[in-house]
Amino acid sequence: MEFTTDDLKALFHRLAARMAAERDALCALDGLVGDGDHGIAMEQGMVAADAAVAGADGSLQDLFNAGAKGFLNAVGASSGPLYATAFLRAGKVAGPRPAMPRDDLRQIIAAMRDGVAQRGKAAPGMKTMLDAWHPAAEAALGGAAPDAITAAARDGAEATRTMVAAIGRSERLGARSLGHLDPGAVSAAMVIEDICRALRGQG
Amino acid sequence: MEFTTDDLKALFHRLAARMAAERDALCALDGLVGDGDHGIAMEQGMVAADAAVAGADGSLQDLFNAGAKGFLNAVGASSGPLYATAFLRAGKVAGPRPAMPRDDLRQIIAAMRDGVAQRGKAAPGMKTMLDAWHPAAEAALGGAAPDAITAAARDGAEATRTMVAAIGRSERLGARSLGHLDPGAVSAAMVIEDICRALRGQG
Amino acid sequence: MTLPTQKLINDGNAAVDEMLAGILAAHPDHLFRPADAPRAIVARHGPRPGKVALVIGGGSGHEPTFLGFVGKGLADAAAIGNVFASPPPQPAVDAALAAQGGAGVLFMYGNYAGDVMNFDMASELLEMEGVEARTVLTTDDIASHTDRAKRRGVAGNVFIFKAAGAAADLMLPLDEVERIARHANARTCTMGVALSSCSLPQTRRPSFDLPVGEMEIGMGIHGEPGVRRGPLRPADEVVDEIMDALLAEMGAARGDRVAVLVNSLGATPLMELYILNARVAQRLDQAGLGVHRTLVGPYCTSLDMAGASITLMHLDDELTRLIDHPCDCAMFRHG
Amino acid sequence: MTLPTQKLINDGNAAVDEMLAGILAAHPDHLFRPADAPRAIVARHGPRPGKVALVIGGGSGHEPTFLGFVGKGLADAAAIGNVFASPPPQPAVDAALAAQGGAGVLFMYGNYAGDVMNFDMASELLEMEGVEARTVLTTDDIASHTDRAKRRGVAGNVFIFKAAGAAADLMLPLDEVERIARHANARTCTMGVALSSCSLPQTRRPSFDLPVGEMEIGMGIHGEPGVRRGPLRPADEVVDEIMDALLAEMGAARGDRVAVLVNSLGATPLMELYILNARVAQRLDQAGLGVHRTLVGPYCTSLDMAGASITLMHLDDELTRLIDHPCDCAMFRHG
Ligand SMILES: Nc1ncnc2c1ncn2[C@@H]1O[C@H](COP(=O)(O)OP(=O)(O)O)[C@@H](O)[C@H]1O
Ligand SMILES: Nc1ncnc2c1ncn2[C@@H]1O[C@H](COP(=O)(O)OP(=O)(O)O)[C@@H](O)[C@H]1O
Ligand SMILES: [Mg+2]
Ligand SMILES: [Mg+2]
Ligand SMILES: [Mg+2]
Ligand SMILES: [Mg+2]
Repeated sequence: MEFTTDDLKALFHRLAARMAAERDALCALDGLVGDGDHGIAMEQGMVAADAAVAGADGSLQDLFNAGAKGFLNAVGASSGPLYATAFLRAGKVAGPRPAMPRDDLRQIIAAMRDGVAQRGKAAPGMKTMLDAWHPAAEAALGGAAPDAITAAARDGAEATRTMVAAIGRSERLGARSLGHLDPGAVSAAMVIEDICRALRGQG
Repeated sequence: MEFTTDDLKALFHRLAARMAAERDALCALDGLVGDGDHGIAMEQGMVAADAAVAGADGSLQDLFNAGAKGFLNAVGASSGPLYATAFLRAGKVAGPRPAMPRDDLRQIIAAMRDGVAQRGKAAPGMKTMLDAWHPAAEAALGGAAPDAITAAARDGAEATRTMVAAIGRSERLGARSLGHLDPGAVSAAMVIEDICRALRGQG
Repeated sequence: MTLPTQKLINDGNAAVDEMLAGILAAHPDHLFRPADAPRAIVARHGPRPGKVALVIGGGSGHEPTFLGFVGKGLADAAAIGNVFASPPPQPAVDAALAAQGGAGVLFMYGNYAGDVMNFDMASELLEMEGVEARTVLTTDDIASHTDRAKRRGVAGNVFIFKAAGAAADLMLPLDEVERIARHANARTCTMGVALSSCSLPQTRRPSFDLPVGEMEIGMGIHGEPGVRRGPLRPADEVVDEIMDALLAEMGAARGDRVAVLVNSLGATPLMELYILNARVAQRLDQAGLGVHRTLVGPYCTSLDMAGASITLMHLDDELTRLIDHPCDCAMFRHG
Repeated sequence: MTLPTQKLINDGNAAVDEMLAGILAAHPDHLFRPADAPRAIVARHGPRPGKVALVIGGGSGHEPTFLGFVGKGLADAAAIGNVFASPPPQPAVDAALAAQGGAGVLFMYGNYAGDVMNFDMASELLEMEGVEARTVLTTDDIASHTDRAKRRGVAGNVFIFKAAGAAADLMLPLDEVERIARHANARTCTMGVALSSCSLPQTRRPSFDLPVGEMEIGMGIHGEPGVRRGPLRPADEVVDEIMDALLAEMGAARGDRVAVLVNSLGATPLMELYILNARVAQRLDQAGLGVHRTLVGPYCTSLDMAGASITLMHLDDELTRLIDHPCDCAMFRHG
């Protein structure tokens, strides 16, 4: 059973609902180390991406591109360029196909990681969303089971607790960022979890 | 035992201490129907009057005049002109004497009432400090015992609860002023109580 | 027991004098304080021989009202009271004597019992010095009384003082300046809402209790209770309630023009004020009224109170000219 | 559970767009919005052929920063983001294209990761349209990092934008405007304290927890935690801590001159700001520094946050001239 444009639309729809549900929790996390708006950015971004993707025709790449543009223009902030770049890279992997093997979602996860890394110029360990995307991408490329990829992302997010922020809004906190989760890593683990559901064939 | 300039200095000193102690309670009352500052005005006014009187030489009238000026210049507000006029009127009654019979404090109370009434252009029943000064003055002139004068002032203040404000800052409240004490009447009853202690020969 | 409110102050009793020191340090080109008059603030440019002196004043805690409106083209001097307390007569006398140019003094201030008593005493003292002093009370708060003459003066002060100050700057005689001041006041209406109490620097406690989820409608600028209390509603509904009242009171004809002030009571930031103004503009448009000028910001505040007021001045040709007249004050400039 | 904070808004998600509607309604003589560019605000007067376009921007919630500083003599346009969120590239491109006069574009904004990513994308898009775009980040918040290049841009924006805007208004070429912008930034230092959290219109919950009796020292303008938390202290002590840090950082010599900004983070009223300024003026006097100009008020806010910041710009002849250059913006005028 391949991953079709309808599946991609469903995925975006789920991500929008998920981020709406998690909005206040993500804002609260961002309030501790940042400016308190990460949940708003992720909700607005995914809702806009969902609307753009739902209204778009064409290939998987076309839909990813529409999602990228929708997310970016609705949000700006840090999350906007990061997720927009991630979706554009995902679109390149998906290509002008109406569907692809579900296992290609592994490459999608890796491409999104690459997009975040390239746009944000961060390295793993700097206490950013990359600390969820990077271990997930490594697990995905290494052939891990969907649940293991999800767990890798979640563990990566959890590990940001012990990191001192070295980039982004919380960088200036220094040691005061210790003990707190990075909100972008937490939301990234949720996004990855939903992609892994699709990889498992469940959505 | 006459009422001397030293007694008058002691009275002002006691009034200053009393208003300082009651400041927050009077502010809270004023917060309900006015602008929340009556305790501050009374404290600043009596403290300034006390300092002026303590530093002044001369007759009872000289001291009352110094107190009037001190109170007025420190306070402004509604209380300033009202108490300044009251003290000036009291001074006129006391006259250029170094001492006076204690019973003349009855005329002092009445003169203060007259000063408040003249300056404020209010009538009894309008829910102002006059509602304490007026019954106290009537009781004083009628020869009531000091405790009865105090009680008349206190009852008058208490009765403002049932009045709808017809003048001053709380006038615009209309029926919303019902059920609340007038802060100026409450502080007036305290002032009258301390004058009555002096009338009783206790200070 | 409630905890003290958070303020950047030293001693609450010294707040007004320290504020004045900070104002004089910030605005030496605009303002000065006459010798031996610690509570009188006078415009460096503006007062001059033959000119009516406009002297405004009132309690502190409303900044930039009053002293922020002292300057060339607006008020010549201000008398400064304690927080929410009319100044005593002396500062008003000091301000008037420093600003007067032989053509008389016009006192303007909001209609409060304390201010009336103190400024009237000041007028008597000036009379004894041979200086003629007249008084025009501002009474723009339509929520405060049905009888115009008994209403409070609130944020509309800005426009009313502005018109009178322009008239004085144009060297009109005292009769004319007084007439214009009354006319400006008669055509200015304000109504406000509060979303929180304020707290005095001396008490650092909320002056009254306003539960979260509620607002006070018709609130005065000293925390005096308003006409009623109700649930906090969306901005557009709040504006609609205020605009219904203002428009009914003003009775303007389609095609008439107004000046608008959307004012913060202190703690409400510009974002919210401009959201209110979006609806104000819609309502004026629907009513067929033209907007000549809109001011948005903290113009007449109530210490740290959250809330806002809306003022409309119903313009005519005379008021339009006066509102357009340039002024240069420490905290307000135009033209 | 905390109750929602009290705000005069309608829908939190619509707050920015409704605010913009209210701003355009209030300031039609100063500002307009190009067709199909809902989040770009352009000066009516200012942009012209041959002039470098100064385009500023960033998240909303800091009003009057950024759009209040768009006008003749200051910025030519602003790109408007969501609350506390950098605008995406498109509004920055829209603003730049509407304002540019063939002499290039200078983007100026505070140094935040999100703004850098979005404005860099905008620069790339402009490059493709054949418009040269340079960038100068403001980094005046000395509490935010020991390394100047990594610091946040906060209230010092006002002076830094002002200097660059004056340079552009004087028709200097892009190289010069950029040099001056960097120079102005290098000589501007800010530090602030917060006395309360702010709350976003969408959440209407305090973004962080700040117990009564405490303050956050070195607070950013988005509620980012500062360098440390400590007990709320008297105004003079707060000023002393900030001034010690600013003066040490600035390293000015006796006889040098500064421009001063005492800024409200939103809910702190003028009375408190001027009390702070009284002490600022004393400290500058003790340090032998002259005060060329003092601004006091809400210039760079953080929604409804209580608190204040102090900015010093260390002037030289060039910066003095530029700071004195006239500007006429909807929310800021000079000269
Ligand atoms: N340079 C970067 N590279 C990767 N991720 C980043 C970078 N900067 C910020 N982030 C991520 O963005 C998240 C914050 O996003 P958001 O709150 O939406 O934006 P903003 O910081 O602009 O308010 C952080 O938690 C972090 O995970
Ligand atoms: N015209 C008046 N005549 C008599 N008393 C008055 C009058 N106006 C006000 N008061 C008294 O003054 C009190 C308020 O005093 P205060 O709070 O010090 O002044 P302000 O109203 O200026 O804040 C009222 O409670 C009332 O008793
Ligand atoms: Mg954030
Ligand atoms: Mg009072
Ligand atoms: Mg008062
Ligand atoms: Mg943000």
